[in-house]
Amino acid sequence: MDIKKFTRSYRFNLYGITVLLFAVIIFPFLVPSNYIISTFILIGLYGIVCTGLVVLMGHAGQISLGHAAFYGIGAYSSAIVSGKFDFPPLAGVLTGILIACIVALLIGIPSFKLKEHYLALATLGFGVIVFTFLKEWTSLTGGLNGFFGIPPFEVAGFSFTTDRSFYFLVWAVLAFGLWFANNLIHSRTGRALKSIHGSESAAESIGINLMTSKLKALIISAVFASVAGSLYAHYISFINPQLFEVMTSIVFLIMVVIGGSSSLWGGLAGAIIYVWLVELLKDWVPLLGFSTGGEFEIVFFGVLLVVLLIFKPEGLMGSWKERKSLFSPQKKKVQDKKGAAL
Amino acid sequence: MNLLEIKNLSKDFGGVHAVQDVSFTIKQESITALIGPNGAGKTTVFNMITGVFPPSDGTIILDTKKISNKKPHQIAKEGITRTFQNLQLFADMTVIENIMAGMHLLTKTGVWKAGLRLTSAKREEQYIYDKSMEWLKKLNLEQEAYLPAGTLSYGKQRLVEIGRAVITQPKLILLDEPMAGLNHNESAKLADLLLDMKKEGNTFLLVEHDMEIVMRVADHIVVLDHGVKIAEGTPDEIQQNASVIAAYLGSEVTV
Amino acid sequence: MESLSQLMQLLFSGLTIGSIYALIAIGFVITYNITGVLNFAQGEFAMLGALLTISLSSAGLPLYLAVILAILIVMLVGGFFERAAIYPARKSSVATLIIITIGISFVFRGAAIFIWGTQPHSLTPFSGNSPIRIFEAVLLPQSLWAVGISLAALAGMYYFFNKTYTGKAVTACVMNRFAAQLMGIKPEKMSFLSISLSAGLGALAGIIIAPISGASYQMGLMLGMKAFIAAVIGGLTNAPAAVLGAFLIGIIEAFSEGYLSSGYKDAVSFAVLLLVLFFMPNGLFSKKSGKRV
Amino acid sequence: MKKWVWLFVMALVLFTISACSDSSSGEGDEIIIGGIFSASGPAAPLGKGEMDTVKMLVDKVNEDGGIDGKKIKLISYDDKSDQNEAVLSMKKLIEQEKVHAVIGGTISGNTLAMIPLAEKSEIPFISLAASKQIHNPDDKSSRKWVFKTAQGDDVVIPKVLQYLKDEGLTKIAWLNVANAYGTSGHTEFAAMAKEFGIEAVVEEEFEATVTDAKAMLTRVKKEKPQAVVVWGTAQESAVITKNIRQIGIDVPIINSHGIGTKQFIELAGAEAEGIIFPIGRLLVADQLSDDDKQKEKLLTYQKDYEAEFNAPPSTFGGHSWDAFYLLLEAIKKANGTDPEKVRDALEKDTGGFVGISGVFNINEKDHNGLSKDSLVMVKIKDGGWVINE
Repeated sequence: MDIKKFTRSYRFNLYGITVLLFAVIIFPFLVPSNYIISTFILIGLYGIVCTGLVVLMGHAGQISLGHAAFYGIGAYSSAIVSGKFDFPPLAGVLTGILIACIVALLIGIPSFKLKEHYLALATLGFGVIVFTFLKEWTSLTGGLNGFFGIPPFEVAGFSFTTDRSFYFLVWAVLAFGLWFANNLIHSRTGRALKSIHGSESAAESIGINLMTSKLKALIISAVFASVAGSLYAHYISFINPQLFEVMTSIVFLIMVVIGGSSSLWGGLAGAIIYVWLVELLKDWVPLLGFSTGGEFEIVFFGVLLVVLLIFKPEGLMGSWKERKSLFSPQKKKVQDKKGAAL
Repeated sequence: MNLLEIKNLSKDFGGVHAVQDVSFTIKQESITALIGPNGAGKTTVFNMITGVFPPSDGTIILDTKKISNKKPHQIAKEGITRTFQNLQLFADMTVIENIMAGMHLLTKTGVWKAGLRLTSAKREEQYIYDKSMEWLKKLNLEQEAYLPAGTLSYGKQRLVEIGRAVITQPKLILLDEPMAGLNHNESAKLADLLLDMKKEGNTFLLVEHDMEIVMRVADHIVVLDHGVKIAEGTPDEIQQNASVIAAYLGSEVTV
Repeated sequence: MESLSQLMQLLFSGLTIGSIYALIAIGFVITYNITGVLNFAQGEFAMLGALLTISLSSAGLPLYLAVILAILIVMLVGGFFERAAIYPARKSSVATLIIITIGISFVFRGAAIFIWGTQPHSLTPFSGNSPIRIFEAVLLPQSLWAVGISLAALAGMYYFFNKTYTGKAVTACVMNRFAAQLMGIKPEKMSFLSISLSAGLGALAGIIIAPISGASYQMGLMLGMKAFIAAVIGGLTNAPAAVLGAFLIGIIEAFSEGYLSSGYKDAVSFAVLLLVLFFMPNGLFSKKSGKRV
Repeated sequence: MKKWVWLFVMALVLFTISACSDSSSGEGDEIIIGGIFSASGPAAPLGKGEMDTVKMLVDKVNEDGGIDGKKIKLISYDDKSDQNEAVLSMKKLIEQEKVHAVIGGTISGNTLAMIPLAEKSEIPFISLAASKQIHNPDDKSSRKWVFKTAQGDDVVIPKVLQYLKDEGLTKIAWLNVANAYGTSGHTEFAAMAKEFGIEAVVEEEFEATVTDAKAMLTRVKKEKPQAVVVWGTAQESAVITKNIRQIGIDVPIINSHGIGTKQFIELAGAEAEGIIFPIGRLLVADQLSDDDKQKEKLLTYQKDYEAEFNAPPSTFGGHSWDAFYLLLEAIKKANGTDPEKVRDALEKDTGGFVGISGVFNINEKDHNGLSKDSLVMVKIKDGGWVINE
């Protein structure tokens, strides 16, 4: 038997990325609306963050409720480096990546001694602390008044000023991110991450260093989030700390969970569903006769979210791959532990 | 030639002496069995050797190198791998992926090479795959290669776990009750496999309750009771040892 | 003298808000231990309780009746929420369950805007508003209510879990689900009971704080978060410790506000949370406290 | 693979449907106005009234036969106080609904994020938020198409400072809520205080979710200020105001225009008595002298709003009233909805427009057009408001 059969899912994803690229290119010609293109810019940006989260959550099995912090680090690095100090935008992106890596290391080393709910809370706390920094360090970030006047993204003299050019940029980055993640999860490192998810003690017994592996996953996802944040800042040109609050981290988590974290495509699927559900509810809810404000959209969104997760607890893409429950091995252990502790 | 040397090993858990002053050695290309009644401290000894927790006292020496106090993944790197009493397979991964994961230490592709899929990464992936397939054939698991490991029968899951532990050709393999849950036929086959692998140069340390199997495969037996070593010797010697018999049958004899 | 009165003032403030956190935190602990769910919608029960009481009392009901009725309604809502959302998904992953509770909190918040609008509402204090002065520091009667009720609730919980049959059944369920089942206790029933109980506690917290800070549809989020921290700092599996944690967080907040700056208040409490998680993952009081609910 | 391709196709179909469904509009028989308000989320107490006001006014104008026989079509979205939703809504209004002008942006952050879109698409955009950056940015970026109807901090703060100066209260304590509203007020205050000879002896922040600020106020008390300025919106300001009195600080308290609702008086209870704050004339319309230019309009708005929603209107609703009628005025003057002409009319032909927030004198240099005379200082007395000038 040759390796062909083994790499089937890898090649399958590769075809997927190719089809995606093709679709991305023809899409603007089919749908000329700038509004729809902009929703896809947002989807692309969220898709980048969530693809990183898929590596961290779906493969390494580590939950994060603090990824808005990395998104914000990217956004503010770009804003400050290119908006305040007038360096080229690429320098801002790189600065963001660098800071995100360092911060990921600093938070990851103590956090990864924790598991599940405790890890979720630690990352949540980390998110709040970064938010406070962005809010209080007014001399650098402009504080709650926000930071405006961020120049458009520019590389090699080409400036991404139109929605359409930015759309291509974002989706090219996303496609690269998907390709990178696909390579990674079908490699020695990816298997090591999945092993940790499967059984930490067994992973250690075959020589996998839990801490460094988890850190790698965290750093990768932090870099993805930071790059997306940088691009976002250049796209929107005005940012303020409230964009990177805990709620944003929760939104990222929502996307990954509804998309399904065990599939490479879960992050992107979640981003599409989230953004379009919110947009479509804006049109649909008034049709049902509720015309007051957004409260009904919020209620409907909440109900749909709950219903979806009750019927597809592993997310849309997750159940398709017929994987077992995302956190099932750990979940069982929680109960054991609880039983024992009492 | 001694592969592993355990000297005066002790472990206290909050005042409870789980293991006390245990010493023994393991010879190259041998099968050593660690036996004793429940609660004798066998798994504790295992966990100390594999670095799950450090010994309270004493040393563990592998090939003249002191390995006590190292972390589990470092111990694996030194050349000791293990299986677990309650199966610890990567249930969501396929059988071949489980075996391939076992190759972690033999390979070195990092995040960047893997993520960008450089030629060296591809080459290494092919190597990992070939080698793993080879082992699957040896273990007679070829047909199940692409099934999720969690769906296999208990006996086959054991085999996968052993395959994952031996693929890196470690110096020493620790098997924690490998026969548990297997039927008579399966245990006999596994015993044959172990003997074959010994001939190929592997060294095993196993904890086992199935005395018939132990007597058949072991070259050397160490008996623990209440955390203390009470006997050591060849299967014949142990079978005749009075204190071993007392430890195993103690209560019944006195009653 | 001045610094003493400031110290006292900070302590009063800390204890008042701490007692609010405590009530919600007990709810967290009960829910977490019996269902294994970290309920992000816990704070919303406080919001519902406060706003319901305001509506009922402005409809002419006497305050005590409004309070009782509001608590009962919120308990029903909580129970319904357990049946509709938590129970069907109980076997899902940590992340999925977290998102489900967040989805529920969206529903509660949206519904609250619809019913009560976006403006804040007020509730008159339970007993007057004339401050009591101790060493020049000010203590409001409502603060005494807050601390008193939370301690009474804790005592009530203790009694319930250790002295009543139903309470013991719940405790048994926490200790050993399987054994409890053998004894004829239905874990499903306990899950229902525990969530409606914590909903009631949350509602009580909201009702107490309404005269102090007013009540609006978005008050639940931050209260829930803080109570969360409190519960974890105390040790997520131990109700009395969670109460201690709640008072501690209340006091830490008051002090960081009083001596540092209130902009850093949230960051300081989350930093404390991180320190506790990193260095004492079982909670500050894991060893000292004896019984757990 | 099939499934995700299917998903993608389905998504594509959905968008195409929603993209095409609205293309029927824009035929010139209607005036299409877009609205983006924060009717839920943290800014909801402001945005809800703005949204309701515009909806009410549109119905009213249409009932009266529209403008020159043309009906007005309002397409309004709730951005839920979220910047990304605001931006997407703006794009949708411009690209898909082909609106002729946009009213909205309840909060400054959302407005600032939407401005580049209005500028790029050349659509008149009237913001309801307060920040100075909206019409007079520090970075001098283009604001050709952007107008605003709220009194910015650059108008309100001098009013407050003037009051303090007149009363001889020069050593004050400054407290602001820790969000964009509070910090922008603080920035403006810090920049202007010296000019009026006012000094802040202590400056503090408090959270919008504050429940008890006595801890922070003990620090304020120590500095013995002659007055306390509290800059926030109703709920948190009520908590702070109560605490200031409870802790025994007995100096005058000046609040911001964010507390101009009955809820504040209810929340702060007895402690609300004597509070002074700057606000548009809407709140005290019935006390104005009959020769006041605004009086009639204020009373009509009050009456209509109360009839429709069973609650008194807020000054924030007043901002959207102004935006709506300013826009109508400009459309009338421009004889149509050509964006360029409407913009020019807004800038040149609306001088002296009498609105709810004040008398507007929009010109090329000032796209707000309100002066500090548009505000009055109001005192809370016996649970109501009285003019304090």
